[in-house]
Amino acid sequence: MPDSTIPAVEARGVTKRFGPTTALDDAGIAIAEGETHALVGRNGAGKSTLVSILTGLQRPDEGKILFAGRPAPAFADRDGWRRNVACVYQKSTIIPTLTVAENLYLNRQAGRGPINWRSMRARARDLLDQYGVDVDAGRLAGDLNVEQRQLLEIARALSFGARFIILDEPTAQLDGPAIERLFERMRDLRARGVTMMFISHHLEEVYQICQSVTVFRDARHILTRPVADLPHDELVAAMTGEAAARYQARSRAVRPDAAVVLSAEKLTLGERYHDVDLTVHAGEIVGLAGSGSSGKVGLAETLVGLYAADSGTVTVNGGRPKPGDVTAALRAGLGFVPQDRHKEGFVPLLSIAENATLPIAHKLGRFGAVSPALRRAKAERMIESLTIKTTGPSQPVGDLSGGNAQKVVMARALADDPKALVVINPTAGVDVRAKQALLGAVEDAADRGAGAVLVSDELDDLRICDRVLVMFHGRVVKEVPRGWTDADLVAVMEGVSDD
Amino acid sequence: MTETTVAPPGSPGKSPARAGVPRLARFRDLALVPAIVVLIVVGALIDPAFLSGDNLTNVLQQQTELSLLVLAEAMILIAGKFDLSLESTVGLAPALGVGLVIPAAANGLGTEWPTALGIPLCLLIGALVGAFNGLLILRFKLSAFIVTLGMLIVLRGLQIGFTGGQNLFALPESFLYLGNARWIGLPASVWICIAAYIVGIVVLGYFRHGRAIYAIGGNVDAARAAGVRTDRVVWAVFIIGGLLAALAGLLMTGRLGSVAAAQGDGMIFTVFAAAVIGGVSLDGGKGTLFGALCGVLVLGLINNILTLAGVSAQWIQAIYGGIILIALMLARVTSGKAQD
Amino acid sequence: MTETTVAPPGSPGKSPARAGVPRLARFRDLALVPAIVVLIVVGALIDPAFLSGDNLTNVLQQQTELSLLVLAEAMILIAGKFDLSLESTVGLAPALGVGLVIPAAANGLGTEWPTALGIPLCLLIGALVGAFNGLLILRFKLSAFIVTLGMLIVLRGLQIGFTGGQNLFALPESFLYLGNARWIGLPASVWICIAAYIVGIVVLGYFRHGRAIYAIGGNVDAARAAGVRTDRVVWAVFIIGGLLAALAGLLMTGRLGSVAAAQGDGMIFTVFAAAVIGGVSLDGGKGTLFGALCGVLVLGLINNILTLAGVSAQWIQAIYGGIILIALMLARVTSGKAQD
Amino acid sequence: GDDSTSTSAPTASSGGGASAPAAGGGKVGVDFPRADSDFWNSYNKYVPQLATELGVELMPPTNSQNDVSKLVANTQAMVSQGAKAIIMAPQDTGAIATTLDQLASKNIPVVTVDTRPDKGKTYMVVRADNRAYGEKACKFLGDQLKGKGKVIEFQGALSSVNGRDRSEAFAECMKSNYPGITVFAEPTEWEGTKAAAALQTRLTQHPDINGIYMQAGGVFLAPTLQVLKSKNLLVPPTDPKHIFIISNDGIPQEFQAIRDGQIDATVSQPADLYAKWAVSYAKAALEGKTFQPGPTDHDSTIVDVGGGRLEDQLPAPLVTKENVDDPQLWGNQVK
Ligand SMILES: Nc1ncnc2c1ncn2[C@@H]1O[C@H](COP(=O)(O)OP(=O)(O)OP(=O)(O)O)[C@@H](O)[C@H]1O
Ligand SMILES: Nc1ncnc2c1ncn2[C@@H]1O[C@H](COP(=O)(O)OP(=O)(O)OP(=O)(O)O)[C@@H](O)[C@H]1O
Ligand SMILES: [Mg+2]
Ligand SMILES: [Mg+2]
Repeated sequence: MPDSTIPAVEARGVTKRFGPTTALDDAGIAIAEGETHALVGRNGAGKSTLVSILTGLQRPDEGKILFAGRPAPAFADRDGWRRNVACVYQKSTIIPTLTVAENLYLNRQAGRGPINWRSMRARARDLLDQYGVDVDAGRLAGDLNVEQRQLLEIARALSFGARFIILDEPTAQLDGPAIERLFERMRDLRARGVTMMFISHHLEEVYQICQSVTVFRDARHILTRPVADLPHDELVAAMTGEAAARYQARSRAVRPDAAVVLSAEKLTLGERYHDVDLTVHAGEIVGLAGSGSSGKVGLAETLVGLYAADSGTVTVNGGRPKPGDVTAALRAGLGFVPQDRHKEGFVPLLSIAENATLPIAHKLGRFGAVSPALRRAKAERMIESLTIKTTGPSQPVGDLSGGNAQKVVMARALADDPKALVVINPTAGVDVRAKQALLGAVEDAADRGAGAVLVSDELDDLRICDRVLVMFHGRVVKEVPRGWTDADLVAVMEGVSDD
Repeated sequence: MTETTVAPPGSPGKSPARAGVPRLARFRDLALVPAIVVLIVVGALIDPAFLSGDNLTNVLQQQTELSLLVLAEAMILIAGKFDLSLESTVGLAPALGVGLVIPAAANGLGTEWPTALGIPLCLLIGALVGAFNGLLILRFKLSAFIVTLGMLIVLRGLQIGFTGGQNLFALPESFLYLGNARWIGLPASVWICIAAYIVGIVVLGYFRHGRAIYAIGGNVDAARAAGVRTDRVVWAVFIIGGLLAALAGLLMTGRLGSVAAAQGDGMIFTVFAAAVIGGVSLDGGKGTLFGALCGVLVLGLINNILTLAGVSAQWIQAIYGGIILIALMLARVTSGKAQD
Repeated sequence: MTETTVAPPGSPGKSPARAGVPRLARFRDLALVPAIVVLIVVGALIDPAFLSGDNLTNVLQQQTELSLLVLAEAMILIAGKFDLSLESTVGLAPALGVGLVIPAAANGLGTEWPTALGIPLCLLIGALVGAFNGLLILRFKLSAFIVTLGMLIVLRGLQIGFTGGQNLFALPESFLYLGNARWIGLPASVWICIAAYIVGIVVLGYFRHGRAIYAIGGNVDAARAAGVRTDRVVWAVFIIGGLLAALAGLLMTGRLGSVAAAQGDGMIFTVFAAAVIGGVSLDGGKGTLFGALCGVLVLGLINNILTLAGVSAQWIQAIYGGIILIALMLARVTSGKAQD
Repeated sequence: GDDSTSTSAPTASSGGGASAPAAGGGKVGVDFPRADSDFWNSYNKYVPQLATELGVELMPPTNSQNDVSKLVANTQAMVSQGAKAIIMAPQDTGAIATTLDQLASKNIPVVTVDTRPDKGKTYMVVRADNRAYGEKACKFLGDQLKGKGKVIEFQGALSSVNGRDRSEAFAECMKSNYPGITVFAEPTEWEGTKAAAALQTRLTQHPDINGIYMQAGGVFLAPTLQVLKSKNLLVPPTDPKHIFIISNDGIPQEFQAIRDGQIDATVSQPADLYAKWAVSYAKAALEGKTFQPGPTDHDSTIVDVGGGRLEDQLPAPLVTKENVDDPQLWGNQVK
């Protein structure tokens, strides 16, 4: 047989169970030498589980893994695995308390002898330069921003010299330009003959960078096809098991005399943003865009009271909640979807019902008591309206897949029928159907007369906005009305537009 | 109605499997009940005296102070914090409360405030200690472990300092009452304990602020982002913890008839053991007060049975520790979950 | 030189502010050095005898056992675990080691193994205790806190059990040697301690397996993904911890001339205080052995100064605790970081 | 004397005699205060031994590990199991009051050993006078040092009554009788390490220290000797550098140290007599006997310490080089 027909990587008949959960059910994948292969599927389809099996972190219950036709190394042979496959995992494997250099050379800082820190830092600098990563090797990894961490992970993965690299949702936390820089790098690697497996919920990215695509659904392999032969609709249908249309942003007419439900005046916070003015009317969705460190998240977090501004005022629904006091802002009629759902979004051990009703607990009973029946009823309505996939309101949120957990966070924001919504990156890491449900929920709220601020790194999300404020280096530099093209907006965000 | 919640037909096995989890979590509360039953049977076999009302009442009464401390510690642990200083509050609060009201001749401080103030002072001191701990931990952002470790030493030191290490036994009658009275056939302290646990279980289960404690322990950032005033709640938990410790001290004072200079010394290890055996996690957000109470009962029964069985003095400590270790391993095996 | 740490021109504010951190982190190691200097000055002012070589040697020698325990605990904490049972190993290991070699008439176990085996046995027992702790924690996935709390009780109980609670006085000469000998003007135990710390600092700073401990404490999944055999490393840390505790017990036995039934009792609180004051985090992955050693010295100097100053017995404990609390607050203020 | 200790029951209560004709017999419960010191271990061994000799039916002894809560729990358990009399040694003398009242209300006589409860009804207290220990130690050191010098004192825990009694008596006696002696009182919490550290520090600060009083030989003896040895201060009494040491407990190791000239004296706390008279009085209680204050037939005196509470103050002999080989000392009977 000619070499080219032997896949560079193959998984055959892999089954993996976690207790009663079947994460992979007789699934497989074959990736040809030199191609960039996409693996897509809804949240919880088993993608990351396959990754951990392909990288030797977990042992499959059944099935086998082949690299270039040869059986995979023994389970305990970590070095053997690492020569075959490198990986940027979905969950960060950066150790925040160690320096960048040490993270790069973790567990191989030196041979037998003692570590020579100076030479290790030098090697690290070389490596980082080689991949064009601009961070100081001596910094603590915990102080890096998201993109820098991601680059660090990629540089580390590549440094083992493996010819096969897995990237599990590398773009979920990156903004547009960073994603472009990542793709540049991937194209470059492909040109050097490196095989890649790429996981993402952004299907456009799959079309942009991959040659073929495998779809998993409910722990099973559904199809593998060259990207060129698979139209967008069919891909979505394969993922969801039903035909679906692309999300269509609704059109709204914001009445000019509509009440102002959320506003900021001359808001300034340290180095993060300066002199920001913002007005949101009832029934209006205002987008906030900007590249990394533009200050958009900081601004949004100030609006909800996570930070107190150095100067300036925030008005919510006509009132002035105490700066830096989330409770006051929420009581004033605000709903909030935080940036990082794992960090600020939910309490994993508590049930959906409790998480979703946390801000309105005081309305679910008298004298501080919370009626479980009322809470349950409320939660059931939320589950229904946001189509959360769950066994019931008493399921702990920690057991939900990412997209469904994000819906719970949205449910929490909407729980009190807020007059104003502040929503940050609501669709990060959620699958295409969940994304539609979440954006739909924001639009529904606007239709009911709420005003919303939507902060997002994804241009697609911003299409539901009536206008988009673009921030650059902590200032609002432009207001873009509906009907923008991606290129326009990116140009403003990067500070290269000519007006 | 259920259509929306049920997984689409294509999803195999997954959803039903998950449905089991919350139910199992609820059972975890009852995990120690079989152990308690076994201990009661073993106790009855070892000595018929075990099942006598008197003996069982004694077991309950002996555990009252411990159980109040465990109640306090369990709340604090669920909120994701730590308090080692409770055991010294058990000594200091009544000592200071008594010292302020009794004459200097009886080792008092010489202030001789009205006797009626004794008990309120004692409870107030407990609450103040809790408030001070909370202040250092929340405002100064110091580690709870190390703050309360420091306070443990300071409070005990203060007690020895102003009593000169003397036991205070010239107690006002009011101090003795609660530790000794019997109401409807059971010691008053047992009733107080039962009441405290009922209130605790109801508040932590069905009240907004109680649930907030779980939310804070489970993910403090999420709780804050959801509008919970986290610092205020945690502070309240520390204050209530101190108050309960002072109450425990009061009961102990009454039961034993004096404030010993070493009152409460060394209890904190037992408090943690009971809480953790009862399923409360040191990581916060996990566990129930009912479970913690079961932990207390298990330890109390083991002690009582070892005493009744007349285990040799020489080996009793090793056996006691061994039983605790085995209980932990069994809890691990039956719950099937890694501990934390 | 600083160019590389400076943020690229486009990114405002954020990077330069953060760039300071690693340098500051390195300084954190030295955070206690000023405190030590202040203590030395205070000591010299209080009593001229303080600065005498003899007194300083005493301070060092008195801290040797504590410092070995802190070394062990710091490693275990950095690896993200917990060991409360070290203090009972300090008693059990030498007691068992001695018991196996001395005649039954001198309260031995009656085995009367060759005397030369005494010290190896003692160290072996320490290592075995560590191995057993590790086994329960890693294989059975039990909580380290609660396993070692159980072991603390069991080990102390075993010691009381088989010695019948007797102090062992009839020690082989070899047991006395290390705790008493002087090498080149300093007590042997001080040299041993210095050597242990140097080895520890070098291994944790410059060797792969040492760095793996930090990696595990920082993020155990990431360490595993990087090919660190996490379980093996943590197990080794527990074993070395037990070994160091046994060594500390050996030195203490030699220094005090007997194995007391309560040897090591209550030390664990001081061990934690020293480690945390020295900047070791209870969350794992943070802190250095040098910092921990400074923590030990601070506590030792405070003790020595309080003794020299002749503080009244009645108030000494409160003052000691108060100083620790203040030290913690100062450490917090100077480092500017929330503790954990 | 020989005869007195071999007397089998406390018959010699002056003017005493059987009053209530209650039937003798019944189980006697005993709680040991701790099992981690030589003194108490000896006591723990003597009790069952003497109970057999005296024909007393002893329940399995419990151990309260120096924890008054455990003592209370143990007592209650023994009552549940049918104890008719109880022997205990409450190390915390205040915290036992309520329990004593409860036992009194159940007509269960209590003999306490070593400590006198601050409050509550007891049938008999069997103890040597701890204040006398402190005084004896003070007098011994004062005389040896001829009223001049520096003395270091290892105090027990201030929170224990025995430590407090010894400390107070020692301090008062020193102050009134030997004002020329400077006393350094070191708080040790009964811990050998603390004593060793304090001794090292103090010897550096005051190299001319010439007397040591340790309140418990069991914990302080070995560390003290070890420190002195390392400083080359373990020299015979004839040497001017000699430090006079008096200890407290009377364990065999102290006797050996006296024979070796390393320490000078100890106050022997009579573990055997504690056990013997505790059991005897418990037996007498079951037989319904009562006692009156006055001298006994075993070199001791029963005193009324207030409110009709009786205390049999056993002799605590000072042991020096002269009498260290007396076979009657309990420390010489331990095997
Ligand atoms: N260690 C584990 N223990 C228990 N269940 C697990 C574990 N890892 C994964 N699962 C479960 O297996 C299923 C597949 O998870 P996996 O992480 O592979 O999904 P995914 O396709 O990567 O989803 P996403 O797009 O959200 O990242 C999920 O139901 C998940 O809850
Ligand atoms: N100076 C700072 N101090 C503390 N946290 C900061 C600082 N700057 C940024 N952050 C954190 O980074 C996040 C994003 O910051 P910011 O709002 O400044 O930029 P952004 O435009 O959202 O950038 P990015 O796209 O990189 O997230 C915030 O949630 C905040 O927690
Ligand atoms: Mg995934
Ligand atoms: Mg962002």
